[in-house]
Amino acid sequence: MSRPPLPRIGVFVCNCGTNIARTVDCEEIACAAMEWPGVVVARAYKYMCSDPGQEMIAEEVREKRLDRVVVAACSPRMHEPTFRRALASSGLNPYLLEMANIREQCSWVHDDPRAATDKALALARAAVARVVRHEPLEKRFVPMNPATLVLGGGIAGMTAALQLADAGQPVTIVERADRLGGNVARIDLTAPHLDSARELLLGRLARVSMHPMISVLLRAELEQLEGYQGNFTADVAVEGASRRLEIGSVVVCTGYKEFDAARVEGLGYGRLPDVITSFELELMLKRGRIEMADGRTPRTVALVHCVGSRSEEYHGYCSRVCCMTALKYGHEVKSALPGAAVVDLYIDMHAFGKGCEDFYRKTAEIKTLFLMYGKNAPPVIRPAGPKDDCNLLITLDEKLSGEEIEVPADLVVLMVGMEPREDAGRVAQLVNISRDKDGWFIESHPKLDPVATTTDGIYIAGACQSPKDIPDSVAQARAAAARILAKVAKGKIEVDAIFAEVDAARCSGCRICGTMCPYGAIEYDEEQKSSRVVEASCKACGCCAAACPSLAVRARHFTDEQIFAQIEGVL
Amino acid sequence: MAFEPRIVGFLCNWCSYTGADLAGTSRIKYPPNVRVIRTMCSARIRPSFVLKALAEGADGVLICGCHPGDCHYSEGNYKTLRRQVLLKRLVAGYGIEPERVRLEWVSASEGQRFAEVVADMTERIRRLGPSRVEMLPSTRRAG
Amino acid sequence: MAVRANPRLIDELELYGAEDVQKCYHCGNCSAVCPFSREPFLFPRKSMRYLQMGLEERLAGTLEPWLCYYCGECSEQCPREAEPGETMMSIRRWLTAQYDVTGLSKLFYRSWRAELAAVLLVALLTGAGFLLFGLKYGGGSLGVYAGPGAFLPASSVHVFDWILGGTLAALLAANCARMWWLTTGRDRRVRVPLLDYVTRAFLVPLHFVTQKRYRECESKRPWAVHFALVASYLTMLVLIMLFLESLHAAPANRLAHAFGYLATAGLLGTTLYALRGRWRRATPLHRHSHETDWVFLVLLVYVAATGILQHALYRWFGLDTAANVVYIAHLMGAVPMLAVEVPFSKWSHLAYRPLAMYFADLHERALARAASPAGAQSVPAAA
Amino acid sequence: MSVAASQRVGVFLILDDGERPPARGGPPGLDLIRSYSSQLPEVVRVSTLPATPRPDPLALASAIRRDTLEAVVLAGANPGALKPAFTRAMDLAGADPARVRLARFRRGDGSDRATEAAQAAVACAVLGVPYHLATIRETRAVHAGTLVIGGGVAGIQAALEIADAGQRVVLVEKTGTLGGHMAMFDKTFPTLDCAACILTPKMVAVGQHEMIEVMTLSEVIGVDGTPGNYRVEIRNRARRVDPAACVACHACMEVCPTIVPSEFDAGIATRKAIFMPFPQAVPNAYLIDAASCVYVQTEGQRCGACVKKCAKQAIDLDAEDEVVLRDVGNIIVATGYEPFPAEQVERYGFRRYPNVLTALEFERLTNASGPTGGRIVMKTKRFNKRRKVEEWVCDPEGPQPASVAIIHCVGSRDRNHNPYCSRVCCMYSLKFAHLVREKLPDARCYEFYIDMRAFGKGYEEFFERIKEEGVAVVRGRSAKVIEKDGRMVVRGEDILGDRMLEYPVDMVLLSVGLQPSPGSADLAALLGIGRDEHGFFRELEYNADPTGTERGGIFVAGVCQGPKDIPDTVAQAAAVAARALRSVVSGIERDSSGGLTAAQVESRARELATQLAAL
Repeated sequence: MSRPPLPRIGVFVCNCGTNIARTVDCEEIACAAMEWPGVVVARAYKYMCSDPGQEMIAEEVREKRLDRVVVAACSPRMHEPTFRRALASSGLNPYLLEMANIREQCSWVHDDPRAATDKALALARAAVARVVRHEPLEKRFVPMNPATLVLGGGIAGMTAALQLADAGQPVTIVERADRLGGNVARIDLTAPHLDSARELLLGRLARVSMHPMISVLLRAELEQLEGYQGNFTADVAVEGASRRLEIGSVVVCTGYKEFDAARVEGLGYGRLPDVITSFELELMLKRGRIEMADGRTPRTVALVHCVGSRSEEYHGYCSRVCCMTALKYGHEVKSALPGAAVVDLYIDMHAFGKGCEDFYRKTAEIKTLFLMYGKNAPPVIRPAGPKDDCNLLITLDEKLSGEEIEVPADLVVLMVGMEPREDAGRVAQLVNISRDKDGWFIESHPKLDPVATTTDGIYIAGACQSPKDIPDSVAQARAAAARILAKVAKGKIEVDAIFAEVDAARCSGCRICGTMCPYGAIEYDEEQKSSRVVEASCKACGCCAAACPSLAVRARHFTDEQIFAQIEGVL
Repeated sequence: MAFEPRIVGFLCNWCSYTGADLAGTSRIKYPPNVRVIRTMCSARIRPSFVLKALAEGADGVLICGCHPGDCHYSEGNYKTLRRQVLLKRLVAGYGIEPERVRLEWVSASEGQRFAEVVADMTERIRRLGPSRVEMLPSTRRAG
Repeated sequence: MAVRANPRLIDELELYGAEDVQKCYHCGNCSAVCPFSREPFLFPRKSMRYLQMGLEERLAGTLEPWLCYYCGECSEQCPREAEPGETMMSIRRWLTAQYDVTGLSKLFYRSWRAELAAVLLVALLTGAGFLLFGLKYGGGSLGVYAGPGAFLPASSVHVFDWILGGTLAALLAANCARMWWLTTGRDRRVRVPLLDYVTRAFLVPLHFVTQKRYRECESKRPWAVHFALVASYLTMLVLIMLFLESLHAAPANRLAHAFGYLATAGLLGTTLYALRGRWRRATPLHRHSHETDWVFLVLLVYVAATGILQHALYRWFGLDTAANVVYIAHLMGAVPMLAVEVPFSKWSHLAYRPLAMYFADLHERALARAASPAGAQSVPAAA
Repeated sequence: MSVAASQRVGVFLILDDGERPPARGGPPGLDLIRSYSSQLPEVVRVSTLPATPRPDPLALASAIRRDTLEAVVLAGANPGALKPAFTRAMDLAGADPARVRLARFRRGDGSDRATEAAQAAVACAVLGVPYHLATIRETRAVHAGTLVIGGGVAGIQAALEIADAGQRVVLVEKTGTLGGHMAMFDKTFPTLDCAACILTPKMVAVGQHEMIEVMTLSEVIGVDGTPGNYRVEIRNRARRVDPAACVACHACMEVCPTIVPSEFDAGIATRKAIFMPFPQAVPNAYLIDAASCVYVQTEGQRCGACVKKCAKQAIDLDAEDEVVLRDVGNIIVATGYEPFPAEQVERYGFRRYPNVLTALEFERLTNASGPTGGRIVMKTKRFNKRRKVEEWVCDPEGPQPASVAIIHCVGSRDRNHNPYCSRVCCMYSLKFAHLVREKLPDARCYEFYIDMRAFGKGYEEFFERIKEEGVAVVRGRSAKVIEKDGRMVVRGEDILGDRMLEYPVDMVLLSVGLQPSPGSADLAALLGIGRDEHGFFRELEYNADPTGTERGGIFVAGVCQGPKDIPDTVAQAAAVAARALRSVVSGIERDSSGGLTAAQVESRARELATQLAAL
């Protein structure tokens, strides 16, 4: 392992305002760096990521003829692309960059300036040692298959499909159920404008069914997904038979399922016949019969918010749509049963959308009784006694009056929250995306990139990412379509330059690497008696490189030499 | 001066490194003794990396990967787990306490957990004292 | 033990004028802007909450509505136009009905037709009664207004006044007792020692006469108007109950007359001002008018106007017959006004408000005593 | 889901709120809608209903039975409100309860266009065909360029999405830099990553993108053409500094004599007449504020000092505005918002007490790149020698507050001001509380709220965390900021604690809401798109098309359509980009924004009805 001759390294330390500079002495790092072998320039600056910061790097590269750059700043997950672009703009291969994460993993987590500066020094030193061994890598382009697979035929899936198909691109919708429409098909009216959900769906449904560019596979399930962005092969099981689809992108719109209300003991769901879920009320509304189990018309209807949501015991998150849905029920019950009283038990009223606060006020104006209960103190429902003039009694600690009260009710509707579908884990594994602690799919960045995932070519939209109402799902589905359209419009996609390669001369042909690769990206050449990596399928995990007994596999950009140098550097 | 352990951390890019970043964005404090090296997957971590670190004077090595079942590359972390068993035996064979090499699962949403793992590891190594490795045979194979 | 909520109480209160209370979403704005709202009496939000939830027993036991003077600050700044001021007003009407032992109040407030009918009935009975009395036991001739042989001798009317006053006072006293029971007597959380009842009793006349709490409102004008009205009314009451005969005496009692003029001017001025405000809906107070408010104000103007008219006809123009006719008309207004308004409607608040201040003071002391360690010790000792 | 042709349909025209049933004639347009409805062959009965009081389902049932109606159409501004009553009535009458259909329209002033649209909506409902399906129009030959109005995060995102697809974008921004309000923020909730870290790379990317033409200091002053082919007139106000030549060296600024409050710093710091809004501004160059420049104001009589100082001769004080034309296929409106002017709520004492700050002021105060370097300080009195007056300034060395109160819903959820919820204030208030606790661990911090609207991904968890950090979260929007014994006191009801609070505080932060930016009325008129009752641009359909407008090829994104947070804004901006890309990639502009006559829609609906029946 020989050191390359005379590297010319530039070290750039970012203050990040005071984010880094408050705990880490950036000037000290810059000074120390000047002493390290190969470093010809080291500078600290307020915001390295800013235009002038990037300009500074590019200028130094040009002026000092730098051939390696180290940026000590935030996490490479944040700004590595930015600085790679800066290198590229100054004519340097972008892979000749190494970042030292002195913000997320140093200045933000340590209080002692001395210790933090020492750690930052070590990290920067390691980066310098590593960057010496970097080599210029070239990105490659692969063709982009314009076809898209949409997983899930709910409102998000249909919207994404139509958006793509209207742009002239072929789409296949894979839906597990025997009909399209998802959960929206189960509701009658939408909040807050009381529009017909049926009309909304019927329009989409008609267009999807009549669209020449969309094919719909019902009772179908994705079985396997292979390949890489722009060039996936999907195996879909349709009613027992397997079909193979060639596609370029996947939009996951698998939606949600409702929380099982029976899990909350005190609400009596499943035990008390007149305690029903919101979806059961929707069915009653569609049939025009809001009735108790014995067929009588309820005089008081109670709505309980946050069933399974915002609780320590079940789901900590807010399900985002239930408040408005409950207000909608307030209107609907009063419309169908003008004499009935409506009681609404909530924690905080989340009426945040356009027109929603207005809707909340209107619901109050028609004399809905709003009762506030505490988080983690759900109301308790029990059957009323023979002397009571009602069917059920709800006990709760009412927050706005400070009174422990009981409320008479004939019918109780539980506003069940959303949770990930049971098969979300399987889907995540199939398409290779991650899930958060609640089981929702994780977007690549909530603000920068809310529809992409950690796997290129796989997008998420709708409630499978987190609870969402219809407009937000529609917007997200279209956003996913925008990403795909952008790639399709270009016709080709960049493939990351980082992948593994086999040195045929060293390879003994033991084929251990092939058994390790989760993507089947390693082929065995019978003639040469050596293994070979299919670059486009390789995802650069480096598992093969770690396993190769003869050190014939090189994980580009994560080579043994680079990591050894880094180990020496941090110690 | 009190003994400050030097620990090398190998973190997988998708879960643990992101988790460590999350600890940062959440400003969760932990001891500064771990220096992190990023790999794409915990399965990239060749046992020789660990030996190299110990040979260079590290008092401990922390390997973090995704939770079983969550690996970005499907099953890389299982491979890491299998290697870990052998690695510990190997390390013990060199006369190094096997506790100095630790494998933990930290997901992208577990910033708090990462901080706890680091704090706990630092404390344990501190109690164990400095590594007594004088010089190990180089694990590097010259090209 | 949990209290039972009643989602339908709000419908009942609507009849008393609480038309907007359902709009309240409990931001707490009103209680914080209210200059009177302080612990342990936080309002108007909390009273509104009891109303919305239908906690009837709690609502009937609240003193807070009587501590509110409807300056309108809360209604003006209410983000949801839930009209807290008007709601408090409506609760006061409802409370008046709750205190009333006869149940007539409930009838009058819920139906303005019933109230109007009652007023008319009493007016007709009064008119017929005085006419019969005048013809049969009085002077017999409408042509004589004052002196011996007067159609309605002042001494007889005076007796009638005292009988009427006594009856009304008895009714009002019964209502006040019920108010005590609902707000203080049955409330186990406040234990008021007998001594407090005695030593703090001065608060009732103090507040009755000065209305001093009203002055704490940001705008002083409503207090001034109200004070003028009450002062005029009281002056008139004193004049009629004690000096009716000297008012009627042939040689003019200048002092009594001077007070009479002053009081009449006060009554007419303030009531006309109030009527104009209600007509123009100038302030939040005037934006909502319950039918009973109109009945009350119109009666007051009518009584004041006929009162001064009969005086003028006799004193200034010497038209005895006309004066007598107007006098009967005056009584036909005054008697129903007093009979309906004092124990059963708006006028009763003259009694309830000072009483509420008195009770509130007692509550405050009792609560403070219970909260302090010394008080905590003394409670078991008392038990 | 299909419709049989022989159906007996009853149409119920529902009057608007407060409208009474007319004896004769009726409100504008209503008669025309009624007569049109009754001539449809399927319709056997047309009746008019007031919106309130709610109709009794039993009475409706007997009416349905009397006319043996098989289907019912409810038509009006908000027909859904009565649907459950009719569904029940249909069931009671023994008819199919699923056959209650809605025709939603705004009669408005009874203009021909509104009436035509209303008739079309009724026809569609009678035939059981979704309105937006029957009204789709297609335009071919779409111009490939896209105009984006507004250079905030929404505009930036939309522009990048489109440009990354290789399509040309013109980005028009009113101020001198891209970035919008987001560039002013310190941290973003709930992850607390810094706003600049997210935004500045995107700003740089826009500035450098070869497919994006950025026009700052510019405004759209005219729009002509049809969906897919618009010609836009843009006025570029003179920057007076050549951005290509300027190296941002500060020399000009140092000599400039004029000091005015800095807009970017929300007025808590000052700038010169020649200035750069902030160090990361894109384009990264100085500009001259004509309104405060002595040279411009005196028409060249005085000053001009900066010109001499500029080594690169980049300054041209006599430069003039110019008007340019651009042809585009789609227009994306992303004009954002302005914060609610807090002085309108007098009781909070904004402008009366120096240390009552609005949200944006605090964002700048706590921002590491702000005037105090991120140190949270109270304003202190300082004598201004130039103007010879005492003024309140944020001194980086100034005293720090020992207690801070944060008041939610300032100007929001309030019928006296903006009745809607501004959607972001709860979360940014929690973020402020966190920043206060983080930077001033000894300071007490109170939050006064009504409902804590922590609805997004990770928001509820953030709320829980703030509570754990020791912030006193009080339910009860505090009512008043008063002065007592020389200290500011916040008075409010603690509803959950059943107490009246009077907290003495050093600093009050007002969580002001968002409202439409001042120019949006003019822009709406210019573009021919609608606004809702609060002044935000109106989307075509709340659920089906949350980003389309009444004019095809014009879309809205971000807060100008309604308050929303950054993730939702970014998602919406990307969604709008998809709409633009869709037409550019396919060459077909497809919209259902109207423009067809009722008869045309009716005949298309009949066609569709048979097609739908076959599905």
